[in-house]
Amino acid sequence: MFFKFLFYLISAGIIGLTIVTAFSPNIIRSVFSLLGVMIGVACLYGIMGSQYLAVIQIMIYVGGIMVLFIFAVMFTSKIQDVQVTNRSLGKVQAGILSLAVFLMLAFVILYYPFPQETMGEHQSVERLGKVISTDYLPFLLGIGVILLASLVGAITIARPKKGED
Amino acid sequence: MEYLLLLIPILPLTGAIINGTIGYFIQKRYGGQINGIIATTTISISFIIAIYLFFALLNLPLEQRRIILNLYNWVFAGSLSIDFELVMDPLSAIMVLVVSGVGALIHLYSIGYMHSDKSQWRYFSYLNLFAFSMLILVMANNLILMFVGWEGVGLCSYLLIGFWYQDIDKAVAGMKAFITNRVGDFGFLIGLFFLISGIRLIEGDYKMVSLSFDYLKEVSERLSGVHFGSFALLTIVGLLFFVGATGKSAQIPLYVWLPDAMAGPTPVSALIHAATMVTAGVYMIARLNFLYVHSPMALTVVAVVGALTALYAATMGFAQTDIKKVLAYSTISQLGFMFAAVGSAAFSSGIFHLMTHAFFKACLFLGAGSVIHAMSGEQDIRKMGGLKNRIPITYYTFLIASLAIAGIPGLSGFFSKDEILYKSFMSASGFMGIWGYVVFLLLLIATLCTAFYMFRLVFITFFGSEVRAGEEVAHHIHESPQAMTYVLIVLAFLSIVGGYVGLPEVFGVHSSIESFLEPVFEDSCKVLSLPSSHTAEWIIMLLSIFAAIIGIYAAYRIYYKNGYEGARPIRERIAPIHYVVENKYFVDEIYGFVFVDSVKIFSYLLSQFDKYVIDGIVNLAGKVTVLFANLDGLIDKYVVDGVVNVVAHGIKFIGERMRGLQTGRIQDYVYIMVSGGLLGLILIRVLIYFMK
Amino acid sequence: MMDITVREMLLVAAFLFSSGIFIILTRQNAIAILMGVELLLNAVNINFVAFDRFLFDRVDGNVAALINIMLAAAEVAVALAIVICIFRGIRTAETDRLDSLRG
Amino acid sequence: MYEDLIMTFSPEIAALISGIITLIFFSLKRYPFEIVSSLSIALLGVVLLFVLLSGESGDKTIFGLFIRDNFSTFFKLIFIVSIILTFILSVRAREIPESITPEYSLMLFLFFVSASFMVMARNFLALYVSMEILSLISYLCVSFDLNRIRSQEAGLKYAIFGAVASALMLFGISYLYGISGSLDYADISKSLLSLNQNNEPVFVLTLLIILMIFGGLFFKLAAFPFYAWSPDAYQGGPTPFVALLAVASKSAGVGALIRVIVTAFPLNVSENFGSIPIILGIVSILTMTLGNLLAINQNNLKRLLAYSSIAHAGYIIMALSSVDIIGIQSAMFYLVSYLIMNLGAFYCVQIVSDRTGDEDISNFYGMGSRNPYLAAIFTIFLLSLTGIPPFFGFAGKFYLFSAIISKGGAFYYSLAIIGVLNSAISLYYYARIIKAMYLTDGSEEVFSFDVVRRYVIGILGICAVLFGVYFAPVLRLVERFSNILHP
Amino acid sequence: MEFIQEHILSLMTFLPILGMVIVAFIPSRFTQAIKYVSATFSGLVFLLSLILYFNFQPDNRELQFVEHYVWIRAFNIEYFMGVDGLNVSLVLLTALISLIACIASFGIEKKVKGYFAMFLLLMTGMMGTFVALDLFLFYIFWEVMLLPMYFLIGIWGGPRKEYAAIKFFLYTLFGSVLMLIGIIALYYNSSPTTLVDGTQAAHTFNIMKLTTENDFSNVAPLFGISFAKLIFILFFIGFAIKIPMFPFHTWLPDAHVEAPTPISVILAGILLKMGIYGILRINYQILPEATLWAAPAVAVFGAINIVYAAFVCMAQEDLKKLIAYSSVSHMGFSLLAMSSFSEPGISGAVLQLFTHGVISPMLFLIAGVIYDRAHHREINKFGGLAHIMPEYSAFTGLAFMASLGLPGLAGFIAEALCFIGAFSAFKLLTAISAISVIITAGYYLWTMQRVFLGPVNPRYEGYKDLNLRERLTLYPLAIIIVVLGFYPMIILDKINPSIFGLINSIKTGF
Repeated sequence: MFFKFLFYLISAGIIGLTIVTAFSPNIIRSVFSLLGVMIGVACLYGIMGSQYLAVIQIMIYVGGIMVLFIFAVMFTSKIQDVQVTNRSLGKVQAGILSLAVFLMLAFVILYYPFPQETMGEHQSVERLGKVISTDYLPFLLGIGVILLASLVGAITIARPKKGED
Repeated sequence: MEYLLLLIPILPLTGAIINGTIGYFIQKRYGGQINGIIATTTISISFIIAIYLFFALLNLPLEQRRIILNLYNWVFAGSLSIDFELVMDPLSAIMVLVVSGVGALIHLYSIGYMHSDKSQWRYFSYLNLFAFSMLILVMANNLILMFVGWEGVGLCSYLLIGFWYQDIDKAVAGMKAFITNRVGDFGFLIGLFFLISGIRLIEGDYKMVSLSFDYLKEVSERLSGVHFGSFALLTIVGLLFFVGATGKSAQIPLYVWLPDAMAGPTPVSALIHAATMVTAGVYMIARLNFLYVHSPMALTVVAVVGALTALYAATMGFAQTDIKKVLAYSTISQLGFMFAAVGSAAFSSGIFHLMTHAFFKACLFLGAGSVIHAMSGEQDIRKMGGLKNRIPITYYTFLIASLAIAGIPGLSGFFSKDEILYKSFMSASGFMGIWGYVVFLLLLIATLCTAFYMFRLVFITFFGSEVRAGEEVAHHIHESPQAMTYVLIVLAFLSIVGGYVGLPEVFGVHSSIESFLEPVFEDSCKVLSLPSSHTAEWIIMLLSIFAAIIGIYAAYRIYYKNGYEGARPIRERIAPIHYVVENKYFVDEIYGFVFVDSVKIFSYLLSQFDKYVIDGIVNLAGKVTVLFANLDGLIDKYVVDGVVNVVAHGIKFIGERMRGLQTGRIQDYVYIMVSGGLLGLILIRVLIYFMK
Repeated sequence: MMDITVREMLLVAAFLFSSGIFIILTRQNAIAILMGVELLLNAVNINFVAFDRFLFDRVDGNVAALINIMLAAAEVAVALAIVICIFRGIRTAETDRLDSLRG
Repeated sequence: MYEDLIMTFSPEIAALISGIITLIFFSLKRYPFEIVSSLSIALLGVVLLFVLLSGESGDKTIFGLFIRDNFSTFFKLIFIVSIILTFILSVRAREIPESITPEYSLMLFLFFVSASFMVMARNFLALYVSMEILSLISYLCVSFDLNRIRSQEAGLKYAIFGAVASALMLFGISYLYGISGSLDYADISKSLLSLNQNNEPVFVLTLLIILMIFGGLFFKLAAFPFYAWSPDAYQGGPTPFVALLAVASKSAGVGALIRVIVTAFPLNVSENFGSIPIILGIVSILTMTLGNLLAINQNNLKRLLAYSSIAHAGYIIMALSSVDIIGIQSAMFYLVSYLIMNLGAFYCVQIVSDRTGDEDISNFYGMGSRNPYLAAIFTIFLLSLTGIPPFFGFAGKFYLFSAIISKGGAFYYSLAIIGVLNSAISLYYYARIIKAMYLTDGSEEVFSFDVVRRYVIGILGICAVLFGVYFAPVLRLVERFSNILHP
Repeated sequence: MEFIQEHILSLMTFLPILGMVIVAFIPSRFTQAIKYVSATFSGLVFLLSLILYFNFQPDNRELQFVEHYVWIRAFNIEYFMGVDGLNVSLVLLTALISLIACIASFGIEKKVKGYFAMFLLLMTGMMGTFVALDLFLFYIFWEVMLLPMYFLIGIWGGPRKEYAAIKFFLYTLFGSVLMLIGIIALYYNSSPTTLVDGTQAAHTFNIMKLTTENDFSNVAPLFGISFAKLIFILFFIGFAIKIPMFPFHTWLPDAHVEAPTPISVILAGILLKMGIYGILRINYQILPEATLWAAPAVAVFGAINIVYAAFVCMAQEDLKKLIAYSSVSHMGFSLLAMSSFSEPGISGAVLQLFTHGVISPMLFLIAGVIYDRAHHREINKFGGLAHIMPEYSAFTGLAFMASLGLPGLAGFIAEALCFIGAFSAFKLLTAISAISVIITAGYYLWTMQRVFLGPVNPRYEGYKDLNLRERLTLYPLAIIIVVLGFYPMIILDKINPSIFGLINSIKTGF
């Protein structure tokens, strides 16, 4: 019962913040509300019992990605015109389209005959770790490649060219 | 001996080739006479060979009087096998004699007549070529080969009419002649197709079919049974062939080209448009007698049309003032007589008249030529007069020929024409019924008219006090060179004696030409046996003489004293009629409008259609494209035409529009992606729904 | 905690997903668009985890989510790097000013 | 099992290591690009060796995530060849600054790694991850032309579009996981069969999932409706890499698509849903038509080639819509021909644009007299792309259409007819280039370029003709490597 | 020698390629050398074709000079060439006209090397199309022709050359891609058979095998129409565009008007023949019952071609356009005739291919002669040329007369046979088509009159009559025209037996 209440609370928060993110004319505000959404999602993970994931979510998203966003925003927009750089156009048709998507998904979700809910036991960290280090071992290779590529690439591109500053 | 047959046409051909290739240099080097001499010798030799073969033919027993030369298998396709085969039987013998004989004379005459022309080599090679084609035409032993000659002479007449092509009118006249002939040939071809498919019907698909006359004669009996729809095959074929004949032999309705054909040099008019080519139609019907006799209807049509033409053309002779035009119409009318003859199944008399006509009409034309020559190119009879003493030889020969054509007893024309009248009258009580009398009457009147216009011509031209042309013309009027006068004399002589080969039976002698032609015609004459009555023949003979005399007398009364002017009072009395007649009943104008112009307009419209509709549903598409898409240049604007063009423009247009999708705005791309995905989902769902 | 159903979770995810799309469609600022992408990815992760939790007794979903998060990080890093590079060039991050490529 | 891992992944690992080597080595000391690329090519040769060696050891499945079979080997060969050619193209390419050559070559090596992961994946997560790596690399390389902002713009668009596309795909994957409880192709095909198709939500959801997952792959193939990025990315990106993008990453997409169709949504599934042939058919029609129509009015050759490569993706998908072995073989065959002619075409464009600075068609005016050799070779490639005998492209098209027609039935016949009409339309814009080179008079001054490139396009052109006239060996190759259906 | 006997077809097909290679290696400044080399090769091909033609035994209806090897086993594609009555005359024609056109090309000054290279390539394409008996091979050669033609028109053509060239290219390609579908469909519905080397094959492209061993009547229908009919249509469109048949004919006038004279010669003399040949070879032999089904429609189109084009000719101002339309009209004869399955008809159709293939090149050469001098072809602007250029006028007259079917010249027999054959099946249509006899005479004589007769137009005073090159091209054709007029059996002898076989095969369904 408590969890149910908690869940509703969190999801309400998520939805609200999402709306802010979507409509706020101020980009800083939308970044921060997005931050809130991320935290909310992390909480959902927690509710669903995968704390490890929640932690990771907080660490990477909140600690990494969102910071990156904020940094980028700061970099790309002078403080005074920070509002105007967050225009959004064609809300109506976009609204219709995304509403259509949502409705379709809702239809599917509500009417799809999901199997009988078998509540799994605690998604313990060690279980996750075991799986990763055995079945999904190659992904370590993959992740390595990804990070290498993105780091090198990002640096290469963002690196100031000779002559500039 | 057969190969002499080949020699007859080949000689003129060689002449033609020589003159056609190196003739130009010959003329440059040695003068035009040499060309003339080459041409004349070749044709004369053929004439001599023809005579030799003629006697050879006479020596053969009656039933096997045929010399056949089968050169090679000409066309062989499927079950159709046509040989290149020449034949010499009585009918073609006579034709060959006439063609080569008269031809030779006219070649000779031409040497004199054309002596001053710059391109005699061309003239003589054409003339020889004509002789060649004509000989092929009359010696061919099957329809297709005959058609080769048939078209060949058409070509030559085209070339010769337009001989002085620098004068555009002459060129046009030639074209007119050729195309009118093509109209006839159209009918002829369709007839040929009908004939062949008819033969297919009776012979089945796989039996070899040759179109040789012997073969046709064999199957004609069985063909008479074949019907297409409600028509007997042979009627269709006969009529269609007759259409061809009307084209070639200038009968109603396709006679219009012949008067214009007088644009050619006079000897040409004499040879082609009087003596030989124009009679090809008659020859063809006579040759195909075995087909015609099985279709009385076809024969009747031939006879009636012939008779009509005879009268109609004769009337047009009244109002003409160009000496050659008069003769042209008289030719048409005489051809009408011949068709009336063959139409009333009197093939031999038709051929007989053909022969005599060849003599006297050639004589007349050449006479006219000599007159024109004397008048230094003047052809208008109103400007002539009183030439009788200035050019006596021409005068006398001309007079004789005129008497012959008018049908004065004792001259060739009398016998042949009289026989035609008689046969047509008789045919009335035979297969033709009432039409027989109609034909007879028409012909009788035509006889009268003939006599009238011929002597109108004679009186206006030769009698009267003085020449009505200018002074200088008047005082070098002179008799023609001997090459010409001799020819005139010979022809005049022939037009006197030519008739005696066909004396009517009432004189108690058997017509030698008829008996000579018997092997060709007898079977057909058996098919429809015609009665014969001597009394009737006597009466008709008297009638025709009477008609002729009346005609001449009328002409004498009107024109003898003061020539053309003499007719003024009458003219004024019947002014409107005269006006119509003078303008040849406006037939040329009507034809010109109905056929020539309409065709030109139609084809113009079609070409526009092609350009703007087939090639251009196009321009519409083009405009649309111009409006919307920005296309670079005409070439890209009209990528392809027609429907393709619409498609192409549509494509380019859509392509151009769709570039709008590629706005470069990432949001729009996402729109495409998401909405495309959604729509795709729905679309596919629906599709599957329908497919299940 | 029995009483939370998978459908509710999925609905939340679906909402995030569609609003992510909405953001991507409407925002002009490249960074904002990337934020929309993040929303999409979060929606996905919620799905994975929810399925793991409520339907099957497995951890593959979790692993997927984990990897997605890392990928998202990398992706954002790259994208932002590009954005910055562009910004250096033409002093803007507005996508509708980036129209040198079109048609 | 680890040595198994090493053995199986030896090519990828080799590529990874050699990539890192090049990066470090050349970052420490700058060498001209000739050296870099020749060394890289040598290393790629080693990788090729590994590929062939590991190819000997039969099919292997690793952790149920990847499978290394002949099928994947075939695609690895394609990748390596195209990457080698790309290295040659990149030498002295105007659009690749000398400063970033080490990173660039690293990227190309990683490209190989990720692409081969992609065709080896037999698990959706694996597929997604490898695709993501490939995409990241592509975004980066497209925006590597640091001298022109155009390049980064293209990169950004590509990145955002790709992010959304892959997010969609991932969403689909997540739902797939939801309904089947696994991410492994084989398990999924089993559980999909167990679903009851008459239930509407189930049907819609499965359809949605299939669409979303295909969406991700179509994004790699640049097929409708996921094509929109490619013209901009192609036009903006550095030509050599764009060529690689057009050939190798398309091939990777095709490989993954085939594997998905064959093992995850096998024939009985697609029969069961009746949908996959229809989806692929419709998508192919839209794709090829769209590509051709949009290409017609292009004057920028890179853009034009971009659209044309969209159209070619359409042909390939059309062949795949007959979900059977001939279709797959024909697709693979077509990829080989496409590799040769498309790389050749891009090469020719680049040779000119390196000199003139842009790819506008007007640069080719009078090329027929300015450099007959280049013009002739380019003409060969263009005609081969059009599919006119006796060039390789024709053999490919011929195979594709025979794959369709061999299925028979109105649906496939209409597909084929639309397909051929499209290839006829495509003639129009290819012929425009030929026209520009031969029929339009331009500047008269002679156009010359260095000998290596001359040889390379010469060899490619010879291949385009030779295999057009006698393509039996390629057929044998394809048949040997297409045993995915019967492992 | 027996090597030549063995491989004569391959030699004839690929000698030009060799010539092309040689030409490609001659530096382009030695234009004369290039010209003579190409002339030599076309001459060689012509020589071979003569050998072929006169060693061809008409009486046994078997294929002759067959070359048959497996080419690409995986697809059962064979390298299969051979001649029978259908194509032997066309092979001769191809070689002859190519030689003539090559001589006529000596006047080319611009980019000589490229021109002759393309020309020789074109020769290969044409020859191959006529002798190939494997559908795949046939298609390859068919398409190989397109490109050189495109360049030859597009580079050496007249003012609107690019337009004409791309139009030709697109039209033909649209046709041929549909044909490709047809080919593949036939392949996959053909019954198992053996290749030449005896190996088993599931399907085949071999035209002869498809003819004798296959009956497509039992294949499931598509789009509601029977398979055979669908394939027939696919092929027919492809060929109809080449013929060209109304309403696909609009590429022809443009192509002709823009193309340089030798290319018009090739186009009219050879390319147009491929449509008819293809229909006879593929549609008639492989899909007999569909052919029977379609015959009336084909006949109607033929009649439309004949009459429509003839009328359009009347209104043309451009001499070349007029000739182009006239060849549209004349191809109609073949179309009409062959749709009546009678021996005279089909023999006539094939003979017509040859005769028209001799006459229309002559006409185009003639148009070229005057164009070289006056640099325009406006019929109405000429006049009185007969006086200035008598020899030229004589040839023109001959050609016109031959083209309007004057008996004694080549055209007549063919057209007569066509009509006779057609008439046995379609009375009314044939009668209507026969009107063209009049119209044709009309426009030719009218043209004759406007160009050659009438008063001399001073503008054209002092034009030279034919020069040696033109003589070399015109005399042979003229001689052939006359000879064929009086002895058509040269051709008919060779084609008749196979025609007979073809008819039987259709009548009896296979």
